[in-house]
This record gives sequence, structure tokens and C-alpha cells, in this order.
Amino acid sequence: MSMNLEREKASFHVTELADEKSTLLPKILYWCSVVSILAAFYFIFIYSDIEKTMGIVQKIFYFHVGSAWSAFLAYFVTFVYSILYLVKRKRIYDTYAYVSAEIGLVFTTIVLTTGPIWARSAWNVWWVWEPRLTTTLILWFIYMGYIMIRQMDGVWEKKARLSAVFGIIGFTDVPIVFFAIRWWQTKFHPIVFGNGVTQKGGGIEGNMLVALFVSLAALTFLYSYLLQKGVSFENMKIKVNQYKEKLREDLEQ
Amino acid sequence: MIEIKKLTKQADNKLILRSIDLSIERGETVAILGPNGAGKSTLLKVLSTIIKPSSGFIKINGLDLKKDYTEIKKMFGYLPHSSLLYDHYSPYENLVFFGKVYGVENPEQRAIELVKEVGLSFFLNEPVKNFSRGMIQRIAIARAIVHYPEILYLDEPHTGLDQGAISILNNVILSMKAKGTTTLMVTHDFKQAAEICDRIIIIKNGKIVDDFRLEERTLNLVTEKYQLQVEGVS
Amino acid sequence: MIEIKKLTKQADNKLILRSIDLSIERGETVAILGPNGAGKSTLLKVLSTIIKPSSGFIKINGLDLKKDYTEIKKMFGYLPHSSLLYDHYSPYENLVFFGKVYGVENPEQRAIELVKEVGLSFFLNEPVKNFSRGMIQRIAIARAIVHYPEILYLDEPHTGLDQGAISILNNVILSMKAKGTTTLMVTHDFKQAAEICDRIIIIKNGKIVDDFRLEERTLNLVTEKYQLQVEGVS
Amino acid sequence: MTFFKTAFLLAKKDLYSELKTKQVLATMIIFAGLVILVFSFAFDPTNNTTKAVIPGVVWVIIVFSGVLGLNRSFISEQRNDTMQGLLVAPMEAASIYLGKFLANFTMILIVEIVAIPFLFLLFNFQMIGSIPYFILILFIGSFGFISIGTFLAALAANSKSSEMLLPLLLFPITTPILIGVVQATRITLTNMGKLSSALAWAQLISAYDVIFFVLCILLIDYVLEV
Amino acid sequence: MTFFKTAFLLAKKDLYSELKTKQVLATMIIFAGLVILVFSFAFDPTNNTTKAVIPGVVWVIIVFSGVLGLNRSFISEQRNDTMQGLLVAPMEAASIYLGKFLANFTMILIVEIVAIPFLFLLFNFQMIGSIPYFILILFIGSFGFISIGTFLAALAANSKSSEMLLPLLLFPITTPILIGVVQATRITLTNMGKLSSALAWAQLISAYDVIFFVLCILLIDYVLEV
Ligand code: HEM
Ligand SMILES: Nc1ncnc2c1ncn2[C@@H]1O[C@H](COP(=O)(O)OP(=O)(O)OP(=O)(O)O)[C@@H](O)[C@H]1O
Ligand SMILES: Nc1ncnc2c1ncn2[C@@H]1O[C@H](COP(=O)(O)OP(=O)(O)OP(=O)(O)O)[C@@H](O)[C@H]1O
Ligand SMILES: [Mg+2]
Ligand SMILES: [Mg+2]
Repeated sequence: MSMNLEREKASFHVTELADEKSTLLPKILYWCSVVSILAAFYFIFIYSDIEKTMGIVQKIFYFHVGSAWSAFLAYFVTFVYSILYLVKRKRIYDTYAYVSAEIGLVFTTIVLTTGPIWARSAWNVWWVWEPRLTTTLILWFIYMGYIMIRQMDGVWEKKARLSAVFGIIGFTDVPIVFFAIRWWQTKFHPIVFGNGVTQKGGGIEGNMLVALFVSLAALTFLYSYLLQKGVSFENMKIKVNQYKEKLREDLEQ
Repeated sequence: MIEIKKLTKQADNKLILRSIDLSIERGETVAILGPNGAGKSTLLKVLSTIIKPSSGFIKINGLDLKKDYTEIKKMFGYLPHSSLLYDHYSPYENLVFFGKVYGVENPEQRAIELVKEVGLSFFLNEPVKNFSRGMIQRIAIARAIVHYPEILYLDEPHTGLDQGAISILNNVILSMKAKGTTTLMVTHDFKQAAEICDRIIIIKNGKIVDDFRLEERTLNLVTEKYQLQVEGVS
Repeated sequence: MIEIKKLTKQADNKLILRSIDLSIERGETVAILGPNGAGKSTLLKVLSTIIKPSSGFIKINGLDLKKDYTEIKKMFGYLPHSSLLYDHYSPYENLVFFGKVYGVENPEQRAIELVKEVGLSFFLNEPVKNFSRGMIQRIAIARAIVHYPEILYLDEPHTGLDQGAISILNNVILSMKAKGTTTLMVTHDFKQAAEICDRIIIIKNGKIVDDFRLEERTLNLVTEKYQLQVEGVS
Repeated sequence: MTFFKTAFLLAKKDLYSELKTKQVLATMIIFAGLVILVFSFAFDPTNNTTKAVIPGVVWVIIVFSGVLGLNRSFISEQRNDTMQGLLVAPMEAASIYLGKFLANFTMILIVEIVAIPFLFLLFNFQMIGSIPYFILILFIGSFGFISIGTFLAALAANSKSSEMLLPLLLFPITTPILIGVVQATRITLTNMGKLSSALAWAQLISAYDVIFFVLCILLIDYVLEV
Repeated sequence: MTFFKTAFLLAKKDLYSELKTKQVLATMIIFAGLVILVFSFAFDPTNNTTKAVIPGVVWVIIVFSGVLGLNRSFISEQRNDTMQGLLVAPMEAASIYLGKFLANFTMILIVEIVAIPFLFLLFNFQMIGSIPYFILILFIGSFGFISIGTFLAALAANSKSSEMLLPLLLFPITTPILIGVVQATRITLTNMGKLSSALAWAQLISAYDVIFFVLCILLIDYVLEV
């Protein structure tokens, strides 16, 4: 009775997704992150000294800074892939941008939790309102906004386009976070890199620096692994949806 | 005039238009028929640059829709389901505004002329928001043709019109046709289609399933062919 | 069934309905014709309690519209220009919701049944927002009849429907008529009016100018009478 | 009977649609976070005197994110004129009101549960008062605010630019509640010695709540009539 | 040429429709008044220390009533899909943006002209700084806020609940401007000694303004594309 009953079998084409042939890459990334994280644990907890004034809590530092840098990196990747998406309009770029932003948000959340935990022992408060902390919080809000744009209803092209635009605009906050302590004089948050040595809490012992770099590397590997994993997961979801739709169309005829 | 090649439109995973090939000559008046949800409105939306095609190639008057859209936008008039009118403006203000946007010469006079043409002179300066459905549709038609377009995309233009307005509209289309305007009209009203169109396209499931010329303007032929294609109609 | 006495409606200073007297028997199917802006939709809105009359008296099934509106609301189904559907809900969710609101027994089953009846079973669980105009109109019709109303107010119900859906709608109206439902239908489509209605009312300028029974279901009679009354349209 | 059933049905519809899209609630919560941020600029939170501002901030959060939700509540019925669908249905205006109120109230409670602990954390607030009393005050304050707010949202929805009109109507009408509730909150949070005074405030607000709730139920007929 | 002509045409349309209905502007101004009122409750205006809050309040007013206006700016194009009407017309997206920006900017300037003297009056504020500099700061601050705001309003308008989404996107992105502008306002209003620092802020904000304005013009194509 219904015309809608008569769907014809369409020459349905499941869109080509990123080639899955590089199955080696995730493995490599996986092992790299495992090894480097183990190494980081060694360097953090055994190799490097315990900080004199803050004691064991200072160990949080490595995760704190590492996550912050990984978050920055993640947002940068989002930024780049957003531009790429707007130019090339390939779904894969959008997926990268999206997954990277999500991971970035997770890392920012880690910064925003380790920070206060550390602050509790270092400054005896959970939170103070000073530029570095505030701008980091804003960063978090910006990428929450990014996620909200992705939650919009509509076809994926629209969401991809709008969130790409926002990913570009929103990235401007990242350099601001980075330079926040360098522009505003801050009472609290220490600077290590750049002209930090003169500031309170600044400067860093050699072996701590090594541990820092190892943990940076570890978190960067972790980030790339997560990105890779997330993207292939997203692709899988897209594919499943395509097959579902195809199945439906087949059913409908 | 209009050249469509392998046009597809996909919304998420749903194929709405499946590889449409179509070529329309200057001055033709084409009716697009088809069951509900066939993709007729979507086709017009793609042509009027309101939505982007997923793949395929469209040339209008030799210009590529993807690149020269600013040029193309000047050429066509589009009448979708919604009226595209500013509610709190009067027909006059609406038409003058759109006239200016399209760079029509003497938009004020054009507006008055058009409002008269669609038979609403008495309502020239009343805000559109209080209008009845048919009155809004009349002004929407005037809006679509304010800039003497070379191409007209009409999506069910007869909805809500009374008998008088239907003949006004048909006359407008025919007189514009006489001046060489190409018209694409989506409709469910076979009578009107048979009356003013010289070519019928039937779309079903996002594909063109029939395409024939109508030499004699016979309603029966249209109904017959439609039945044939869309038989077992919903 | 419906008893209207000296009904007038004034919006600001504009008289939209001017002293309408009308009485409709149970089981009648009445078409309301008239030019654009005549006041047809306004009449239906008044009857469906969407707007209040300025003066006059309406009795439905012996109940006073002013006082017993809760009782009356249960009796009628109303299909206005807009669909009254929740965009992000599927047809199923929409119909179940309205079914529950009207206290229909077994609303889930009723919803499935209705969606099937209007030929959209495959879209049962897709959000309404992506539907085409005709598909929305189909669901809107289903919504209007979800509670087996005794009275139906339909405002241009055929808009946007394809041929298949039109015959579905006509069948629905006729089968409800067989069960004793009274129908008031505003339309510009004389063919449909002649096909399903047994009484025609012509409204012009807010007044009933003609009111006749249609024994033979002849389109010509309708067109003729309409021409007679509405020549030199609105 | 059907009165409450319909109200629950409506509330369920709104909450279910919220459950599906999660947009309104998410926005309200994030907005609450942003208000906290804005306040941190306005007053230097390290400054100890600004601790006194916390009770005010709590209510500013509720008010502002509440307005967002309230706006939605009737604007969302405008698309496709679904409001007409409800008005044509055999339900009383009061039960539409009650349904909308329940949905809004649920949402604001969720926002409060999420946002207020955050606020305390971010502003480093040491609770020295009584939590149960604080919750009581929150509850009666929100009740009043949302009940009046739902009513006025229904009223404002008649305007073309209703999302602008609502705060304009709402703020002046609810100031008595807000003033009282801020005072009471201040006491329960920082100065339990004056508890009796807080309770007096609470009684006053409750009275105001009840009066307005009844008034709203009585008057909503006229607002929703078309 | 036609680029600017179209932009002016659009701005004129919006402002003319505002002139006819006076709704948006009136609401913005009344809302500004309400914010002032709320603040006068929150801090006792006679208290001298709260004078320090004035610069913040100035910008809270601009931000909140600005958001109201910005929201309207694209939501008003949704009724009858008039936005489609503009998109189908032979105009560039950038000129739609520019038109909307001009209309919004004019409106916020009017709001400022009305609300700020009123604020000073109510809070009994003795101006000891420089008015021209103050106006300069207001101007560049509003410019940045409205240019980004118009852009994000266009973006948010794609969402079903855009009036909620806009503040969510707008506040975080504009905080750098707002922080800077509040600092600069504070200096120009109360402490002309540090003028050079205010000017440094002004330069920073101007740079931010210019960067974002260009970015917006470049990216608006992608936002308004359908
Ligand atoms: C409370 C919330 C906190 C937040 C949101 C936060 C945020 C950040 C961010 C985003 C970075 C990376 C930026 C960069 O490397 O330039 C960072 C680095 C750092 N943080 Fe924090 N932080 C917080 C608390 C703390 C505390 C309590 C301490 C120690 C007392 C601390 C010490 C550091 C150090 C030493 C660095 C490396 C600085 C540098 O790279 O120059 N942070 N923090
Ligand atoms: N954004 C979307 N997402 C999913 N499906 C969509 C979307 N937009 C349109 N569709 C689907 O595409 C189909 C074609 O829609 P379209 O509006 O072109 O139909 P139509 O031929 O104009 O029908 P009608 O005669 O009812 O107006 C419909 O089935 C509709 O559900
Ligand atoms: N609020 C109002 N203020 C002023 N005039 C109004 C108002 N509402 C309706 N009208 C006028 O009332 C007249 C009748 O409107 P109505 O919608 O009933 O017409 P209709 O017969 O349904 O026409 P159509 O066939 O075009 O749908 C119109 O001229 C309209 O302009
Ligand atoms: Mg259509
Ligand atoms: Mg009508």
C-alpha cells in the first residue's frame, strides 16, 4: 500500500574510509606508549629526587605538565585538521579533529584535577583565580563548547563544518594559556621554561628535567595512541551506520 | 540552460538523490512530479544552492554551480515551502528590500506593480504577519520573481491559492515563459502541471523514472504515466 | 451537531467574520470554500477554541463552546496549517504522546496502526524533522484522528499530499463518515471537495454567501456556484 | 486525577526529550560554570571579604541558568505550533503549567546539584553552616523562582522576542524571593548563630511561594487562552 | 562596492525593523537597567570600596544585554526562513556578516550611551579619569565583543536551541578581550596615572579585535554555507 514500501535496491556505495592497511601503526604506538609510560614511572618515582619543600606531592608535576602539553598538542592537531577539513572536505579530517579535541578535553580535565590537588598541598587552597588557572579553565570551556556544537542535530557535514570553524577560532586561547604567566605577573603559578628560574618555585634539577622529558614523551605517545584508537573507533561507528542504512534500504524494497 | 550530471545527495547515510542526470533547455517549463519523500524539494534546494550536493556536477547557463554561484544566484528565483518574508514588514517593504538586494532598478515601483499583479493592492502596507495562507503565498510568488529571473524554481507554488490566484500564477508563469524564462515546478497538482508545462519529469526514490514532453497538454497522459511509474502508490 | 449563531470575529478593528450563522448535522461532510483571506481558517480556529469569537454563540453537540470547552475538546480533531508535531520525536513517539493526552486506550498500538494507515511504517522511528512536506502532512493527519474524534476540522488537508496520500485521506474521511463523524473541511481543491463532501459552504469576506447540498458529487456544480459568488475575486 | 496524570505526562515528555538531546541541561550546567567564571573576574576571590558574596553567587547561578531553561520550556513548543496542539487537547491550562513546572524544577535541581559543589570548590569555600538547612533553603527558593518563572515564561512566549522579555518580567517579580533567599543562604552557610532569623526568612519565602503558586495556577488559564 | 552596499542595506533593514518595533533595543536597555539594579543590591553602592567594581559592572552590562541583541540578530531570520532568502540572493556571506555586525554594533552603542551615564548616576560615581580615553576603550571593547559575537551568533543559529548555545561559545572566546578591557576601563576611570598601561591594554585588545575581525570575515563563508 505504501510507496515507501518500495525502495529500490540502490547502487549503494559505502564510502571509502581511511585505509586500514596500516595495522602496524597502532601496535607500534601501543608498545611505545606502554614502554614509555613504564619508563616515565621509573624516572618519576625512582630516578628523580624528591622535591625538598613539597615532598612526594611534587611527583604530580610530571603528569600535570605532561597532560597540559598533550592537551595543547591535541588542540593544535584539532586546529590543523579543522583547516584541512574546511579545505578538503574529507570526513577523515573531521574525525581526526573531533577525536583529538575530545582527547584534549580529557587531558585538560586531568590538568584541572591534578592542578588543584597539587595546589591544595602547595598553596593550601584548591583553587586561586590567577591568569594561568583561569585561562586553562576557559580553555576547557571552549572545547566544551566545541563538543556542544558537535551535539547539534543535523547532518554530519554541518556539524563538521561548524565545529571546524570553532576549532580554528577556539585555538587562539592555547597560546594565551601558554603565555598567560609570561604576560601577567603571577603570584602563584610557577614557570619552568623560559625565564622561570628567577620566579618562585621555578628552576628545576637536572634529573627532574630528565624525568619531565620522559613523561612528556610518554604522554605524547599515549596521546597518539589514543588518537589512533579513537579515530579507528569512530570510523567503525560510521561504517556500522552505513551498513545499517544499507540493510534498511535492502529491507525496504 | 540547466545541466545536471550524476547528482547525488546523501544526508548522513540516507541517499536522497541517486545519480540524477537532467538537461533542460532555455525556455522550457518543466513539471517535477513524484510521490511524497521522493526528493523533489531536495533537488530544487540543491539547484538553488540552499544545500550542497554530495557529488555530481551542475551547470547553469554554462556556469559551474560550485564556483560561480554568485553569478548564478542572480539568475534564478526560488519559491520554497516557506515564504522567505519578513513578518513584521508589509508586502511593499518586503519587496522593496528584496528588489534592492537583487539590484533591481526602481524597486519601489516594481514592488507596487507586483503587489497589484498578485491582487493584494489593498494590503500593500499591512504587515505580512496577519495574512492568510493564500495571501502569503501570493506575496511569496511576487518575491520570487521580483528580479525578473531567467530561471524559476517553484516548489508547490499552488498551495493555498484560491482559483483566482491560481490563474494569476499560471499567467505569470506563461508570460515569463514567453520572455524566455525557464521554469522548474514541483507539484502534486497534475491539472496545473498539464496546463502550463511542456515537459514532465517523474521522480521516485531519488531517481528520475520518467521524462516526457507534453505536446497536447493532456491531463490524462500525465495521470497515466504517473500511475504507471508510481503504481502501487502509497 | 454544530450550531453557530451570529458569530463575529474582530481582530483589532478588522472584521474577519461577520455574523456567521451555520448549523451542521451529525454525520455531514461539509466543504468550506472561498477566496484567500475570506476567513475560512479563522472560522475553524474559532470552532477549535484556538481563538475566541468577539461575539456570537456556538453550540457543539448541545454543549456551549464557552463553558464546556473541556468536554468539547475531547470530541474534535483539528488539522491546521502547521503540523503540531514535535520535531525531534518520531511519528511513533508523537502519536503515543497525543494518544495518551487524549486518553486513548492502548496508544502504542493505535500509533503503529495509524502510521501504517498513512503509509509511513518505514519511518515509524525516525525523527519527524527530516520528513518531507507530504510526509509531515500525513503524520499530522494521523495526529488529528488519533482519538477517534466525532468531529473533524481540516484546514486544507490535501496540501503537499501526493496522489496516493490523497486517496488515503479521502478514504479515512469517508470511513469516519460512515461511523458518523462530522467533518468540516476548508479547501481550495474543488475536485476533492466534490468527491467527498455532501454539502458546500462558500465564504467570502467573512460571510457565508452560499450553502448548498451536493447530491450528485459533481465538480461542475461546485465550480459554477463558486464562480458565481466569487467573481471579481477578493 | 487526570489533571495530575496529564501534568506528569507533559513533564515526562519534556524530560524525555531532554534525555534524548541533553542540550538544555548541558547548556544550563555549562552556563552555570561560566557565571562562576565571570564572577571570579568581577571580584577577586582570593580576597576574603568576597566570601561574603558566595550566597549571592549561588543564586545568580540559579537565576541565570534558570532563565535559560525557562525560556526553552515554552519556546520549544512554538516550532510547528505544538502549543496549539496542547491547547486543543482536553487538558486544563493548569495542568500544562504544572507539567512544565515539574520539568523545569527537575532540571534546575540537577543544575544545582552539579554546580554548587563546584562553586564551593572553586571559590575555596569552607562550609561552616548546616547543609540540611542550606538544602531546604535552596529547595524553597528554587521552587518559588521556577514556579513564577514558568508562569511568566508562558506569558512571555506570546511575544515574538520572548527570550528577551522573560528576564525583564521575571527579575522584578522574583526579587522578594531572591533577597530573602540570599539572606537565608548567607546565614545557613556562614552564621548558624542566627538560624532563627534564617527560619523566619524561610517561612516568609514559603508563604510567598505558596501564594504565588496558587495565584499562578489560578491565572494560567488567562495566560494560555488564545 | 556592492559588497558594502549590500551590507548597509542589511543593516538598514535590521535597524529599520527595530525602529518600527523598538522591541530589541528597549529590552536591551531595560535589561541593562535590571543588571544595574541587581548589582546595586549585591554591593551597597554607598560603600566606597564597591566603587572599584564599577568597571566590571560596565562590562557585565554590555556583555549581558549584548548577548540578548546578538541572539535576536540571527534568530529573527529564522521565522519564515528568511535567512534562506538572503543566502539565495546574490550576496557574499561576508556582507551578510558585515551588515549584521553594523546593526548590532549600532544597537550596543545606543545601549551604552543610555545605560552607562545611568549607572554612574546611580552609583554616584565621580569620574576622575579621562572621558575620551574611556570612550575609546568602550569602543574597541564593544567592537571586539560584537564582531566575535555576531560571528558566533551566526554559528549558533544553526542549533535548535541557539539562544542557549551563544553565551556558551561567546563568553570563553571573548574573555581575553573582557579581561583586558576591564583592566583598561579601571585605569581610565580611576587611576589615570597608569595611563600607559591602559594604552598597552588598548593596543592588545585592538590587535585581538583586528585578528578576529579578519578571521571572522574569512570564516563566515563556512558558517553561512548550507
Ligand atoms: C590549580 C590548577 C592548575 C592549573 C589549571 C594549571 C595549569 C597549568 C598548565 C595549563 C600548564 C602548562 C602550560 C605551560 O607549560 O606553559 C602548567 C604548567 C605547570 N604548572 Fe600548573 N596548573 C595548576 C596548578 C599548579 C600548581 C599548584 C603548581 C605548583 C605549585 C603548578 C606548577 C606548574 C609548573 C611548574 C608547570 C610548568 C611550567 C612551565 O612549563 O613553564 N601548577 N600548569
Ligand atoms: N536532513 C535529512 N536527513 C535525513 N533525511 C532527510 C533529510 N532531508 C530530507 N530527508 C529525506 O529525504 C527524502 C526526500 O525529501 P524531499 O523533501 O526532497 O521530498 P519531496 O519529494 O519534496 O516530498 P514532498 O512531495 O512530500 O514534498 C525524505 O524521505 C526525507 O525524509
Ligand atoms: N490578527 C489579525 N489581525 C488582522 N487581520 C487578521 C488577523 N488574523 C487574520 N486576519 C485577516 O483575516 C482575514 C482572514 O484570514 P484567514 O486566515 O481566515 O483566511 P482564509 O480564508 O483561511 O484564507 P486562505 O484561503 O488564504 O487560507 C485575512 O484577510 C487576514 O489578513
Ligand atoms: Mg517537497
Ligand atoms: Mg486559511
